[in-house]
Amino acid sequence: MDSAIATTHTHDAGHAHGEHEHVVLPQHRHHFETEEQQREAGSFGMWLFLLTEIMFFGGMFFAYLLYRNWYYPAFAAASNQLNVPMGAANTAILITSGFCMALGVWAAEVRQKKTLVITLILTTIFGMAFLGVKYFEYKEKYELHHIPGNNFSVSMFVNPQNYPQYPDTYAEKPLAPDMAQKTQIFFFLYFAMTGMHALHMIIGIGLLVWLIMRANRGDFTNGYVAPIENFGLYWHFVDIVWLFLFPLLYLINRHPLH
Amino acid sequence: MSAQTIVSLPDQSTAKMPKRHYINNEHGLLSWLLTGDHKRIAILYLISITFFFFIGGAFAALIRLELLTPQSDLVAADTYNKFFTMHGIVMIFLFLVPSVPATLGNFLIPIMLGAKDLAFPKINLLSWYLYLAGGTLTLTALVLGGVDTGWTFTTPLSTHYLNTHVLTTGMAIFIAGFSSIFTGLNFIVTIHRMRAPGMTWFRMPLFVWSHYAASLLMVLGTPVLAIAIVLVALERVFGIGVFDPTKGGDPLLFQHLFWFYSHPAVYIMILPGMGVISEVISTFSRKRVFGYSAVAFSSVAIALFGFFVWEHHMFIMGVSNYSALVFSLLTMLVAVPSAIKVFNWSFTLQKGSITFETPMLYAFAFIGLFTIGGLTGVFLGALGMDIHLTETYFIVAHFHYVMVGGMLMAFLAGVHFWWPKMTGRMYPESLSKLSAVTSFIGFNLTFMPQFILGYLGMPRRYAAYPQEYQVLNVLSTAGATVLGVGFLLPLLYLGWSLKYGAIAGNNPWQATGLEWQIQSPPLTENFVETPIMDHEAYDYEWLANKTKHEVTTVG
Amino acid sequence: MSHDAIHSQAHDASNVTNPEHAEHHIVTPLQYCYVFATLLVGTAITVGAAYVDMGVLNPIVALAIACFKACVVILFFMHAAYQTRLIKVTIASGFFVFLVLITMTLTDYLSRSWGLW
Amino acid sequence: MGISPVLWQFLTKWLHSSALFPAEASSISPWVDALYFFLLLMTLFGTLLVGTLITVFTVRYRRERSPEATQIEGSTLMEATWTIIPLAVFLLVFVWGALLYFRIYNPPTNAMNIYVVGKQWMWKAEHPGGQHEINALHVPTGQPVQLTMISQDVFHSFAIPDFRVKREVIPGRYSTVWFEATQVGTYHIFCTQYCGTQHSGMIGEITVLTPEDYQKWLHESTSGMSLAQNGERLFASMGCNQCHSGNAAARGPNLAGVYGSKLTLNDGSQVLVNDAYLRDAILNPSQHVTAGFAPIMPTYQGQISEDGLIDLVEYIKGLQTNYRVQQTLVTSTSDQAAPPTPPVGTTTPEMVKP
Ligand code: HEA
Ligand code: HEA
Ligand code: HEC
Ligand code: CUA
Ligand SMILES: [Cu+2]
Repeated sequence: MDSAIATTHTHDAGHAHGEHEHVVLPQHRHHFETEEQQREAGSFGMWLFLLTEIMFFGGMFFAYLLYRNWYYPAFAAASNQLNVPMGAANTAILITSGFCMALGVWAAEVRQKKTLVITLILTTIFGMAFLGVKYFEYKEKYELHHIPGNNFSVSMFVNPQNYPQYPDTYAEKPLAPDMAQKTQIFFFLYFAMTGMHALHMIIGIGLLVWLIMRANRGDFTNGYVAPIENFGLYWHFVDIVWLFLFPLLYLINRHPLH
Repeated sequence: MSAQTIVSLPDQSTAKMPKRHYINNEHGLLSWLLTGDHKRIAILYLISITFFFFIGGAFAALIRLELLTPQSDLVAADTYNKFFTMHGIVMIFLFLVPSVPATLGNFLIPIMLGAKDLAFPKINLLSWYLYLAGGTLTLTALVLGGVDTGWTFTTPLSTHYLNTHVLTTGMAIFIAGFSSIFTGLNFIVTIHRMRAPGMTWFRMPLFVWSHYAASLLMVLGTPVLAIAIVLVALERVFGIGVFDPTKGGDPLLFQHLFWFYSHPAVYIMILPGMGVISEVISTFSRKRVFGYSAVAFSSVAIALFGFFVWEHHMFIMGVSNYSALVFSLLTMLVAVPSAIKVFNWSFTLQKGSITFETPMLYAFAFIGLFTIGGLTGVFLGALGMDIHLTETYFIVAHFHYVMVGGMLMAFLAGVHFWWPKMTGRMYPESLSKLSAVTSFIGFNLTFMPQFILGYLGMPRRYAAYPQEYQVLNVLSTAGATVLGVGFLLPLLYLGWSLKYGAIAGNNPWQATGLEWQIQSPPLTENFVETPIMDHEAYDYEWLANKTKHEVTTVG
Repeated sequence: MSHDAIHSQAHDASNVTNPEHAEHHIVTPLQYCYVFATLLVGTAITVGAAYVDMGVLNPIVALAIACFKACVVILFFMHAAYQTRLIKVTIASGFFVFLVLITMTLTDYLSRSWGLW
Repeated sequence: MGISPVLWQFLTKWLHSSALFPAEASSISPWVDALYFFLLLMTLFGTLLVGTLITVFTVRYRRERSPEATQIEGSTLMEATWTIIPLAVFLLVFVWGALLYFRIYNPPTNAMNIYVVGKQWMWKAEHPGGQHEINALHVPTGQPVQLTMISQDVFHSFAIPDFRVKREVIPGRYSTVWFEATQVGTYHIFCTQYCGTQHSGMIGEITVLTPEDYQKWLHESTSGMSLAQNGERLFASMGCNQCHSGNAAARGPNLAGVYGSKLTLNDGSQVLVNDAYLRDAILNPSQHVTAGFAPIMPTYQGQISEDGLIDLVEYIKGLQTNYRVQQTLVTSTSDQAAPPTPPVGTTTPEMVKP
C-alpha cells in the first residue's frame, strides 16, 4: 500500500485524532491541520459572508440610486423630514459601539478577560442605544403617517406650511401632488434599508449577549479569539452600511437650493 | 457484462467491503441528522434532492399530459399555471442548483483536496436544514393551494395581481437561497484553506475548479435574489410601489435584480456538471484532460462573464436598445469559454484508451446535448432572433437541453461514476446503460419538437394552444414518457444495488483522483494520514506506477 | 511517516498557508483611538458639508466621506490592512461585483430614450 | 380529446395543417428566417463537428484498438483555434442579430398608427378612426403599421409569429412595434408574456386585408367617433381646456402643434414630444415642467383609463389650432360631446387614407 494515501489501516483509524497531540486547544476542530489554518479559514469565511451582505444591501442601494434620480424633489423633501440630530447622534453612537468592539478584539488578543467583557458590554449598550434612537424616529414617522402602505399620507409634502413644528419641512416649497406621491418610495426605501440594518443590529446584539457570557467564562482569552474577531467583522460591516445610509437618507437636501 | 467493463479490473476481483466506513461508523437516525460529516450530509442531500426531483418530475408529467390536447381539458388554466410554476421552482431551486454541488461536491471536494472535511461542517449541516426548510415551505405552499407566478416572479403580476401563496414560496426560495450561499461559502474556504500538502491550484481536479467557479456565483449572486424577493414580499404586504408603475416604481427593476442572480444561476447549474464531465471523460479515456489549464480557466471565465449578461432575459421587456446591444455582445462572449470546454473534452478522447461504462455514455450525451442547447442559446442572445423566439417553446427547449440534457445528464454521470465510492457497491452495468440510452432517446424526442414548436410561435406557459401545434406536442409528451422511464430506472436499480450490487473495491475505474485511492466507502475521516500530493491531476502514469508497486509488494 | 514530517508538510511554503497566510497582527488601542477620532470628525464633516450648498458636489462629497470612513473601518477596525492578499482580493471582488450590478444596470436606465423610459 | 392514435394520421395532419416553419406573412419575415437558417447551419455544423470528433475518436481509440493511452498535455495552438473561430462566429451572429433588431423595431416614417391596450386577458385595438376591436386586428397589406401599445395591469407581450414580430406590452408606458403584412389571411396574435390565469386565453386573430377590403372594413366597423373626437370630449370634460385654452393669459401652455416639437423644460433640458411624453405629461406633470410655467397642473393618475389617455394623446397629437378648444370652453360645463366632423388635422392624415 502506498503510505501517503493509506486506505485500510483499520487498526488506527479510530485514533485519527491522535495525530494532533500538538494541538492544545479544545476548540480546535479535528479536520483542520493546524489552529492557524482554522483561524484563517474562519476569518476568510466571515469575509465571504460579508460579500453576500454587500450584494444583499447592494440591491437596495441600487433601487435608491435609481429612484433618487427619478424623483429627486420627492426624495429631497422626504429626506428633510428625517431628523438630522438623531441620525448624526446615531452615527456617533454606532461608531462608538464599533470602537468598543475593536477594543474588544484587542482585549481578546492580549488575553485580558475583564477588558474584553467590559468592551463587549459597552458594544451592546451602544448598539441598543442606537436601536432606541431608531425607535423614536420610527415612532415619529408612524405618527406622521409616513409608513408606506394604506395609511401613508403626503399632506406634509403638499402642504408643508401646516407643519411649523418641523422647520426643515416647513421651509420647503410644497410638492406637486404627483411628485409628493413619490415620497412613499423614499420612505419605503428608508424603512427597508434602515429596517434591514436594524435587523442586522438585533441579530448582532443577540450574538453579543452570547459572546459576553462565553467571554465571562474565559473562553476567548486563552488564545482562541476567532469568534470575537469574526463577530467584530460582522459588527463593523453593519456600521459601514450605516455610514452610507446616514448621508444618503438624511442629508439629501439640507442646503435648500431655492 | 461485456469484456470492457470494470469487473475484469484487478482491484475488483479481490475487493471486500471494508469493516469500518462512514456509513456504519455511527448508528441511528440522530447520528445522521446531527452529523458534521460532509459525506453523510451529501447523502442526506442526495436523498432529499432525489425526492424533489421526482416531485418536479411529477409536475412535468402533468404538464405534458395536459399539453397532449390543444384544449385545457385535463386541468383548468390556473391549475396548469400552478403546475409549471411548481415544476420550475422545484426543479431549479430545490433540485438543479443543489444537485451536483450539494451531493457530489459535498462528498468529494474535501476528499479530492486531501482534507478531512469541509471547512465548516456545522454550517454545512445548517445549509442542509435550510434547504429542507425551503423545501418544506415550498411543499406547504403547494398543499395550501399552490402558487402561479412562474418561476420568474414577474412583477407587478406577482406583487399586485395574484392571490396565491407567493409569500410562502418567496420565503421558501429565500431560505433555500441561503442554503446555497452557505454551500458556496464552505466550498470556497475549503478550496483556499484546506488543500493537502502539495495540492497546488494546478494540481486540483477540474471538478474542484468548476465548483470553485460555481461557488463564487452562489456567494455573490444569490443575495441579490434574496433582496429582490424581500422587496416583492414587502410590496405585497404593504402595497407600496417600488415595482409598481402606477405608484412610480419600475417593474423592470425587479427584472434586473432577479436576473442578476438568475443568469449566473444557470451557470451555477451547469458548471459543477462540467466538472463531472471532465472527471468522467478523463477516467474512461485514461488520459489527462486536454488543455487542463484552459478548462480550469474557462470555468472561472464563465463565472466572471456570467455576471455581465443578465439583461439578455429582458431584451424585449423594455430595456433600452443600447444596453440591449451591450448585453447581446457580452452574451456572445460568455458562450466562448463553453465552446473551449467542449472541444477540450473532445480532444481528451484523442489517443486515449476508451471504454464505455455508463458514466461515459452519460458524458457523451451531455456533450452532444449541451452543444445543441448552448448553441440555441446563441440564437437567443442574438437580438433580432430573440424577438421572435423569446417566450416561446424554443426557450423551453433551449433550457431543457442545457439543464436536463446538460446538467441532469452530468448529474447522472456523476452519480453512477461515484456510486461505488459512495456506497461501496457497483450499480448493474447493463441496466444502467439501457437507462442512459433510454433517457437520451426520450430526451430528444421530448425537446427536439419543442424547438420547432417554438419557431412556429407556440408561446410557453400556455395551458391551451391552437390546434395545429398538436402533433408536435404529442411527440413531446410521448418522449417525456420515455424520458420518465429513463429517469425512474436508475432510482430502482441504484436502490437495488445498495444491497445486491457487486463490491466495488477502492478504485473500480482505475481513476487517478485522490478519492479513488482511499477505501470505498471512505472512512469518516477520509484519510488515515494526511495525503501528500506529489503529482498532477489525471496522472495515469503515477497511477500505473503505484499499482505496479502495490502488486509487487503485496504479491 | 512521522507526525512531525506531516506537520511540517502542512506548513509547506508552496501550500495551505501560502500565499494566503499572514502573520497575525495586533492593532493597538491607540491606533483604534485615532481611527475612532477620524470617524467622528468624518461624521461631523459630513453633516456640516450637507448644509453647505455645493450644487452637484453635495452628494459626491457626502459619498466620498462615507467611502473614506468605510475604508478606514475596513482597513483598521476590520484589520484588512494587515490581512493576506487573499482577503484583500476578496474584499475588492465584493465591491467589484457590486459595481457591476450598478453600472451594468445603469446602462439600461441611462440610455432609455427619454426621462424615465 | 382529439388524440389521433395512429402515427400516420399525425403525419398527414401535420403536413396539412402546419409545416416546420411558420408562414412568411410580413416584410420582415424573410430577414428573420435568413438569420434563423444561418444559425441552424451553425448549430448543425457545431453539433456535427463535435459529434464527428467524438465518434471518430471513440471508434479509433477504443480500448480494443488502443489499449494504452498516449498522454498529451494540450496545445496552445489548438486552444487558440477553438477560441477564435467560435468567437468570430458568435460575433458575426451578434452583428447580424443587432442589425435585424433595429430593422424590426425601427418603424418607417410612413407607418400608420393603431393603438393596442392589453389587459388581463384581452387585447383591445383602437384604430384612429374610432374602430375598436377585441382580440382581433384588421390591417391592410403593403402598408407599414405601427402599434402603440400599453398595458393596463401587468406585463403582456404582443406577438404575431407569422410576422416574426413581438413586443412587450408594458404597464405604465408606451411601447411600439411595426410590421408590414404581405399576405392576405388570418394569423395568430399571442400574448407571450405570462400574465396570470388566462394567459393562454389572451389570443386573437389578425386579419390581413387588401387595401380595398381594409377600407371597406373601416367604414363598416366605424363607431361614429374617432379617437381624437373622444379625446376632445375628454379634454373638455376633464377641464383641461380651462388651462390649455391657447389664450395668451392661459395658465397652461398652448397645446396646438406641440406634438413632434422640441420642448424646453424649466431645468433647461429639451425633450421631444411624442406619445409617451404626452401621456406622462398628463399623469406626472410635475416631473417635466415646461419652461415658463408653474407646476400647477394636477395629476390625472388614476382618473383616466388607458383608453382615455390614448384618446387624449390622439387628440393633442392632431391639435393644430385652439379654435375648437375655445369653442368647447363655452359649452364644456354641459359636458356634452363636441359636434362630430372635426376640422382638418384632428386626425393624422395617413390614418384615414392608407
Ligand atoms: C444550465 C442552464 C443554462 C445554460 C448553461 C445556459 C446557457 C446559455 N444560455 Fe440560456 N437559459 C436558461 C438556462 C441556461 N442557459 C434558462 C433556464 C433560460 C430561461 C429562463 C426563463 O425565462 O424561464 C434561458 C434563457 C436564455 C436566454 C433568454 C431568452 C429569452 O428569454 O428571450 C438567452 C438569451 O440570450 C440565453 C442564452 C444562453 C447562452 C448564450 C448560453 C451559453 O452559455 C451557451 C454556451 C454554449 C455553447 C455555445 C455550446 C458549445 C459551443 C460549441 C460546441 C462551439 C460550436 C462551434 C462553432 C460555432 C464553430 N438563455
Ligand atoms: C432542472 C430543471 C428542469 C428539469 C429537470 C425539467 C424536466 C422536465 N421538464 Fe421542465 N421546466 C423547467 C426546468 C426543468 N424541467 C423550468 C425552469 C421551466 C419553466 C417554468 C416556468 O415557466 O416558470 C420548465 C418548464 C417546462 C415546460 C413548459 C411549461 C410551459 O411553459 O407551459 C415543459 C413542457 O413540456 C416542461 C417539461 C419537462 C419535462 C418533460 C421534463 C422531464 O425531463 C422530466 C422527466 C421526469 C419525470 C417524468 C419524472 C419521473 C416520473 C415520475 C415521477 C412518474 C410520476 C408521474 C405521475 C404520477 C404523473 N418543463
Ligand atoms: C390647473 C391647470 C391645468 C389643467 C387643468 C391641465 N393642465 Fe396641462 N399643463 C398645465 C401647465 C401649467 C403645464 C406646464 C407645466 C407642466 O408641464 O407641468 C401643463 C402641461 C401640459 C402638457 C405638456 C406639454 C406642454 O406643452 O408643456 C400636456 C400634454 C398637458 N398639460 C395636457 C393636459 C391635459 C390632457 C389635461 C386634462 C386632462 C390638462 N393638461 C389639464 C396646466 C394645466
Ligand atoms: Cu397577457 Cu399573457
Ligand atoms: Cu441567461
